[in-house]
Amino acid sequence: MNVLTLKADIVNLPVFLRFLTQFLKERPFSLQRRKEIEIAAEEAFVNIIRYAYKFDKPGDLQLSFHETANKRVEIEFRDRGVPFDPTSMTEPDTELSISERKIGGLGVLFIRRMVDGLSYRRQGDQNILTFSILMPEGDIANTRGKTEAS
Amino acid sequence: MNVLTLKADIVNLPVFLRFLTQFLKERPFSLQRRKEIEIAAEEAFVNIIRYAYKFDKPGDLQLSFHETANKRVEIEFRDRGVPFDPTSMTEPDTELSISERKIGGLGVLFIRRMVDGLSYRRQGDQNILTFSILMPEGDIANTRGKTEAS
Amino acid sequence: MEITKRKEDNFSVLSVSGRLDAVTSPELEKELLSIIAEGEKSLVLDLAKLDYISSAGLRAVLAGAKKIKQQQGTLRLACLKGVVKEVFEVSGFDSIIPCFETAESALKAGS
Amino acid sequence: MEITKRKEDNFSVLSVSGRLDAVTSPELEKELLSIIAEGEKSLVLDLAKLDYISSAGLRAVLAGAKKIKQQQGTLRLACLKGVVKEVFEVSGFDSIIPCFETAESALKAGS
Ligand SMILES: Nc1ncnc2c1ncn2[C@@H]1O[C@H](COP(=O)(O)OP(=O)(O)O)[C@@H](O)[C@H]1O
Ligand SMILES: Nc1ncnc2c1ncn2[C@@H]1O[C@H](COP(=O)(O)OP(=O)(O)O)[C@@H](O)[C@H]1O
Repeated sequence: MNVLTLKADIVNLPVFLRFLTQFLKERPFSLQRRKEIEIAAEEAFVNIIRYAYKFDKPGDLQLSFHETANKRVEIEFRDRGVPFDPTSMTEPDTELSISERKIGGLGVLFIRRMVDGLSYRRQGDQNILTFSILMPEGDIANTRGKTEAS
Repeated sequence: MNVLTLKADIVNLPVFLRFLTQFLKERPFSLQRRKEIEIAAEEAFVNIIRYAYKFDKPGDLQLSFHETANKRVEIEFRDRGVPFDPTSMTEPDTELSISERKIGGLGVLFIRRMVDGLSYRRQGDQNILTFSILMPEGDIANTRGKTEAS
Repeated sequence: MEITKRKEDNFSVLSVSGRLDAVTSPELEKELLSIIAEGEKSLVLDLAKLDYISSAGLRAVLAGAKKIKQQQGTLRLACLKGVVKEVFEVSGFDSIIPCFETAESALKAGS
Repeated sequence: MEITKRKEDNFSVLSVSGRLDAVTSPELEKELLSIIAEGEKSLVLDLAKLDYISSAGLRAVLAGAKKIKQQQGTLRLACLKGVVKEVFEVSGFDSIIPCFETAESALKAGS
């Protein structure tokens, strides 16, 4: 399991997303699927910055990347912000007109729609949110472990 | 400070080097300088895998990336392997003939030559090796924080 | 993210390429609101070359759509595809902002 | 890392492109040792397109140079540049293995 620990700051969004993209590229995900996962990951990351550490000075955000034995990848987000369980939220009404429609509420919706499994637990002072994503069949073994030009 | 924690396994060398390259690309290093730093980093990484955890099962390797206030970047390697201080090694004789020349001893030499400062300390059960690298003058502010295609 | 603008018929057509994420989207929102503040009433957003959009990008588009509506103008979307199309569908934005297959059809459609 | 081979005069010329690091170098070492085991006595390593080399890469080159020397053959290097040249200089390998500016001059040089 590879773990990336970053300050919960928007300047680190590209650092995280590039790392994630690289992790996904080493596995047989399509470009479309990679982008879907990236969207969900961005929403979770941005919410931690925006809400979890709203009342605190920005803390750390710990991101883990893991391939399970049963052909899934798991991406785990850990923060020490206010307790928040996105799996228990009600979804926004996506059928309102343009003037009624409020800006917002879509981040959690996208997370739910884009991943195959979502679980939350609180452990001590940590929020632990885990994306579970099915790996498609396919063999890109020859791109694994390949190093790249500087 | 961004921290990457990886299993000390050669399959993670590309993961580390890509992350490092990205970190360096966001700062005004030339391609030549980036490659020199990458070489030093590879040598340190490989030595930890090969020697630090020689008698143990492969442990973690913690890599920190940090920009200091005085225009340096620091790359720190932490492991829990056998104590080893590369700053106190004697350099290999680089003037021997082809048959006398032994294969090896170059990793630590490259580390020393390629970085601007090298420091080692032992803390508890950890080896902490720190590269210090001068940042060149230059402004690539407009490439900072830029996000990249999937 | 890059925005290019052109005038066609009575419309301003904005082509957005690259990525609309939490880092880049505020720039689009600013651009949209400033064009509308200058009096533009007919806008087409051509997203043919947009590779990626998150809720931050939708937020920028919706902010523009709301603003122009207040001034009795219209904003139309063109060329949604791939994950961009999916994001508009999941959010339901594709049914509150008129979407067209091509920039041409967006320009030619009656109001 | 990619190796392409050609025969020229009495030499086998191996062009190595990409990266020679701890992951890719064992492949070059294997290739060199197998060519030498097949009886090749005259080798040129053309490194014009090599972007990166670490001590693992040098190890592969030195292993080849030692092996061919045992069989009274020669290994020559061509086209060291940038960080590749620097690595050969720092290690002193540039003075124990003959280096040439171009693959041609490596082929034409007397033994
Ligand atoms: N990590 C978090 N910590 C605390 N509250 C959160 C977190 N993520 C989301 N929320 C709450 O859930 C709401 C919905 O979030 P989201 O769906 O991303 O939409 P938006 O951010 O646009 O409101 C937020 O407004 C916030 O109140
Ligand atoms: N992280 C480490 N832990 C323990 N011993 C090490 C470590 N790094 C290097 N060494 C020792 O220093 C020696 C020189 O290392 P190096 O210069 O990289 O050359 P090589 O690996 O080719 O021998 C190694 O052979 C090993 O004995």
